[in-house]
Amino acid sequence: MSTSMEASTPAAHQGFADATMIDHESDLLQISLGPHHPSTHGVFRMDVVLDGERVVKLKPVFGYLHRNHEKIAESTTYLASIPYTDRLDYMCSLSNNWAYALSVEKLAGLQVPERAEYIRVIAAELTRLQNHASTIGFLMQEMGASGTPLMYAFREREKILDLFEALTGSRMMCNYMRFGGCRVDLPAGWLDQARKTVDEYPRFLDEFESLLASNEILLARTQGVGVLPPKLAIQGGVTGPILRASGVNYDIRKVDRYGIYERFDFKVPLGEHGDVYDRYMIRMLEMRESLKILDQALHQITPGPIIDPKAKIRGFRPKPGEAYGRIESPKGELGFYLISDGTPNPYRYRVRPPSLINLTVLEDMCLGSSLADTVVIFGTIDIVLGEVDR
Amino acid sequence: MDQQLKIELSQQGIFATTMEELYNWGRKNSVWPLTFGLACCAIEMIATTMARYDLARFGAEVFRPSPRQADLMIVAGTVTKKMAPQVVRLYNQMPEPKYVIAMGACAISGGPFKQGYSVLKGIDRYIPVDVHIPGCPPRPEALIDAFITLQKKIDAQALTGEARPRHLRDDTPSEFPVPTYGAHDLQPAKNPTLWHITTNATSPKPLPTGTDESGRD
Amino acid sequence: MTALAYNSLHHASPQAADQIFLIVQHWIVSHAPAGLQSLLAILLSVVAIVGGFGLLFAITTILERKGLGRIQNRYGPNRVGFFGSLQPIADAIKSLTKEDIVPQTADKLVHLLAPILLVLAAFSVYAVLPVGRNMVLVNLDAGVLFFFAIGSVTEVAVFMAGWSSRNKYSLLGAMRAIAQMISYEVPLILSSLTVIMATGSLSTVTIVEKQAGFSRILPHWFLFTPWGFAGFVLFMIAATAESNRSPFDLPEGESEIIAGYYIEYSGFKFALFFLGEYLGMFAISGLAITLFLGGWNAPLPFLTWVPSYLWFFAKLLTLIVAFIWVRGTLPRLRMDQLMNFAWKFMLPMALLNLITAAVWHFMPSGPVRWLVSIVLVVVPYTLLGRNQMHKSHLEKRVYRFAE
Amino acid sequence: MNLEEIKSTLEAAIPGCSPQIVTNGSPSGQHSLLLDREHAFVAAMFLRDDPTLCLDYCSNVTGLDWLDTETSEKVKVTQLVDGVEKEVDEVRKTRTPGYLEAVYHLYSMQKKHGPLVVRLRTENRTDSVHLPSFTPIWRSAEFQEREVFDLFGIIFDGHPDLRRILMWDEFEDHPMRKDYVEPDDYEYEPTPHDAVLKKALEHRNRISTPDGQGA
Repeated sequence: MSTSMEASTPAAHQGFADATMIDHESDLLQISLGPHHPSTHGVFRMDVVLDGERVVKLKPVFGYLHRNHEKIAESTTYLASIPYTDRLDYMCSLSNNWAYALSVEKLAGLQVPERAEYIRVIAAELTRLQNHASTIGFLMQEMGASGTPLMYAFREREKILDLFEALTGSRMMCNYMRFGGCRVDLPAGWLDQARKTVDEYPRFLDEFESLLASNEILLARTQGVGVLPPKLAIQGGVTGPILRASGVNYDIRKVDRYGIYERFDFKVPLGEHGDVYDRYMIRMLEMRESLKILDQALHQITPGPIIDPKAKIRGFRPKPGEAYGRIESPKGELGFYLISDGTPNPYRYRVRPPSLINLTVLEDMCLGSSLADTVVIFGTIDIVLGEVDR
Repeated sequence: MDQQLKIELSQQGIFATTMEELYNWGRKNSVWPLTFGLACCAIEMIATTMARYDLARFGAEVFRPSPRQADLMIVAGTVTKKMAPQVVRLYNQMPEPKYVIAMGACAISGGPFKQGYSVLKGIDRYIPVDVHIPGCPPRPEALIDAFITLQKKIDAQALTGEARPRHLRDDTPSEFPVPTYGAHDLQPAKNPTLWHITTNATSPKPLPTGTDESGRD
Repeated sequence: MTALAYNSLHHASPQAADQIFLIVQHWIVSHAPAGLQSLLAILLSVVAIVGGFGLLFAITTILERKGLGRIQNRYGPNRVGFFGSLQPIADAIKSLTKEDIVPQTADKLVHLLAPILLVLAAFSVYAVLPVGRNMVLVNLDAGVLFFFAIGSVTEVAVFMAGWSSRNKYSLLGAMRAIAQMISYEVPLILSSLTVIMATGSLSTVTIVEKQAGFSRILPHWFLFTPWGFAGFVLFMIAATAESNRSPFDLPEGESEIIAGYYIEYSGFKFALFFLGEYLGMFAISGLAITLFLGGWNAPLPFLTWVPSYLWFFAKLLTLIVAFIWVRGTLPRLRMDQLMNFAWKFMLPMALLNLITAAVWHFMPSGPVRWLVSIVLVVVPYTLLGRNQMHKSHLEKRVYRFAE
Repeated sequence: MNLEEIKSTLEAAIPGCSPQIVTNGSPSGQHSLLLDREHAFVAAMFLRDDPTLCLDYCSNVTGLDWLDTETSEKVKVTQLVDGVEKEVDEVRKTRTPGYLEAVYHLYSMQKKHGPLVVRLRTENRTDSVHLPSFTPIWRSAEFQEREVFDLFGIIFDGHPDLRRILMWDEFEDHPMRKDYVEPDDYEYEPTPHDAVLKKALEHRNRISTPDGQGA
């Protein structure tokens, strides 16, 4: 056996921690959280300078999952990019599908049949449910709750993934929506199954909330931690639940009224303090609002065509021009900016990733708090690296 | 020990075992993975450890966050060129015996992201992989299958003779060179002592050429 | 069979079963040459302690994994042996045969010594723990003092591990561990002082003997006094922090500093850390049993025929299950909250508890004594607790909704 | 306020500022405003602070690469051919130099309107690729401008921390440019098809020795 004892040079530690070198000159300790770290949601890295355990400087480092998504999309057809959008924010592939389909529909001026719109809403809200549940589970994991809340959240997630699998054939990478509609119609019995899942979901939420919401350690760890003032949030381009936790009323489902969202009766929960607890609670409340939308949509949906018969799937060539379409994905504003030059491939294909832009204010939220808080604050931003780095 | 004799003995209620078997039995039933996720597959890897699939049944729920205490590296997801040096470094930091599962199309070959500038076309260019498991992403059942395959592989390893595993040989390395960032690509782009193209692919059988591709000079 | 053993076994069974280990020990020792007998007796006891608690460590690891699994709606290990019972053996074989890595820049000697010291210190404290009637290695007059003195060595071991690894995470973990363990040692010792006051002895054996007997069916454990109950709760909280268990597992907080002070340890040394940590947990639970839960005494008068060591281990397992339950349920505290809790809540409560114990001691027995003592415990608890909550403005919130 | 009005307001408010409207042929109808480099920063500041516009939220920043284009047109020219004046077709090639472009999508969170698409153009694609940075106005542009710098090579003047973001620091190319040549590592393709097949063939033609075995 060759010993790695000798061969493990200081350089061998760099990627892991940059941790072998301790600066004896100053009292500050520079450590690198990531790209391999249990709570960075993948391969994210934060260069943190610590004074004791207090963060005095924090610089995010990106790019460890840069998969040249945009370059690939520009060298392939519009249709072939849909599977790639699944892999952007791999927790919520159906929302990504919708955002991309919406942008292409804007670019080419396509109409979507009513049934398809309903299916899209149902799929997107189910996606939001499972994303928020897992996010809260991961957040608890980062607070050190040894996996139990995460297990409970994933138990519910599996039920929703079963629905996705029945609908699209895949658990995670759904590749479901098409320009002007959806790929296939709902399978028989799917609606009943979905209604059952949706009806059972509040029980899980109640259980989750009763286990967590009044836990004193949770309150102490989250309240007043990582406060994001609303001005800074707007300035930093923050969107999604984080923005609303800071008290800014901006939900693209309400602002843009894309799809058929104006038909549904739902409210937008708003926080006041903008701290970690608010961000956690806003997600819990948003799940309840999503259930309301789902309940309405699952009962209103009527039979009909699921795709515009005029929409061309193969040999699709939009007129030259550009379009920017956006939706409220579970993480925030997910936009696609497309430029067509009349060829089958987009000339420019750009993803506006909410995860990346929400990280703009990470340093502001973390400065002055402890290392343990940094991990928790980072957890409430809810990023997925596939989207941050693309 | 003679296999036949052993079966006969066990039929009479005598369980004979050798050091080799005991060692392999211990190793295979206590494979602790590294908490190490890269991309989409990592979510399925997490789902595998969760209540419905429960990888813990095989004694593998102890995900160690430090490579020093881990036995198995599940390369779950796309390895980009920026991440590849770190993956190799983590592998080097693990103590022998160590195993690698390449989970998903990206870890095997770059998968859907292979055309492009920033994705490594397979982690086996830099570190040896024990089990490849295809899928994009592979289902949790597939990961469990890969895990059982690994266990079988460990179980079948002879500890002496020519076929003994890497960590018992003196002439094989347990660490592999870490690539560095270059101006256009990783340097080197592969580990030539480790990565061999199978004869099938190098065979002069022409690829279906549509046009006379002269290519660039 | 010697006459001694024969006679003992012929006695009424409760005595014989209770003293079986002593009888066996005497029997073995009596066969040894005279000069080696005392040495052999000690060696046998040491082997019994190391073996017994080593086995308990194995049982606890599988119990913890299965227990956590149950809490989390899953099975836990069930492929190796009967319901996964051989899992610890597989883990042991693997750990023993793993490669041992010492980082090049590490302080190699200290790096090697740290886990050894940890395990040695953890084992040493068992010398004064009475695990059954007449079953204590040495009955020191200052047994409790010995326990705390040796127990503090674990802090040195942890710091050695964190410092010698030359890794920033391990250093952070070591700093956290030192701060936490020293802080919680104060309430730990203060809460056990009440028992020492009540019994007037530092000897663990005397303390257990003072808790023998029953008033009707209620045993004379110190747990069933107001100050004893408060002391036990304080002791267990401090013990959780001392043994780095959740929710006080900051020194190895996985989500923050990866594995804390033993991040650079692999193979057998890592297993030693694991062992040392669990042994520390058993030892401190054992002390809690000795001080507050009546040691090896039976909980009910009609159960005294059950061998005493079984009671000790039953109580120990109960406490271990409680540890596992807490771990599966609670999130982790933050460093400053941990410190605040130690110095602003635990310490005043432990000091006040001393007064309560003194009041209890000097008042004539009767309902008034109970009332006064309970008031002395409950009022400061509510006041301090409310003060803590109020200072950090913790509350459930109401949210507004926009249309 | 439509684009024409914004244009005239800008012209009135900032002397010397001459924004142009770039029309968009797609049904989305998202026409955009091209700002000149000198006044872009002030104009952007005005767009944010103007009480009626109040574009306080910069959603999306992206880069675009327009290659040098060659348009050829046939022109009838009268020429002396063999002493006779004749009308002859001549192909005239006009070469338009390419440029890089940064596109900003602005919204208003307060007034809930938008988007206003703002474009900035560099002079050419190689040596003069400087643009003013909008990060001091909208912090959300910070990482996105870094990304545009990384992938397109536009240098944003005034950016507080302009480094590569997605690729490593030692990397020299700008991979999202249209003329970028990616590193060639298509040695082993078990099931090549489409674009990958083309690249694998290119690789094979480039390397005469059996691939992968050497080096």
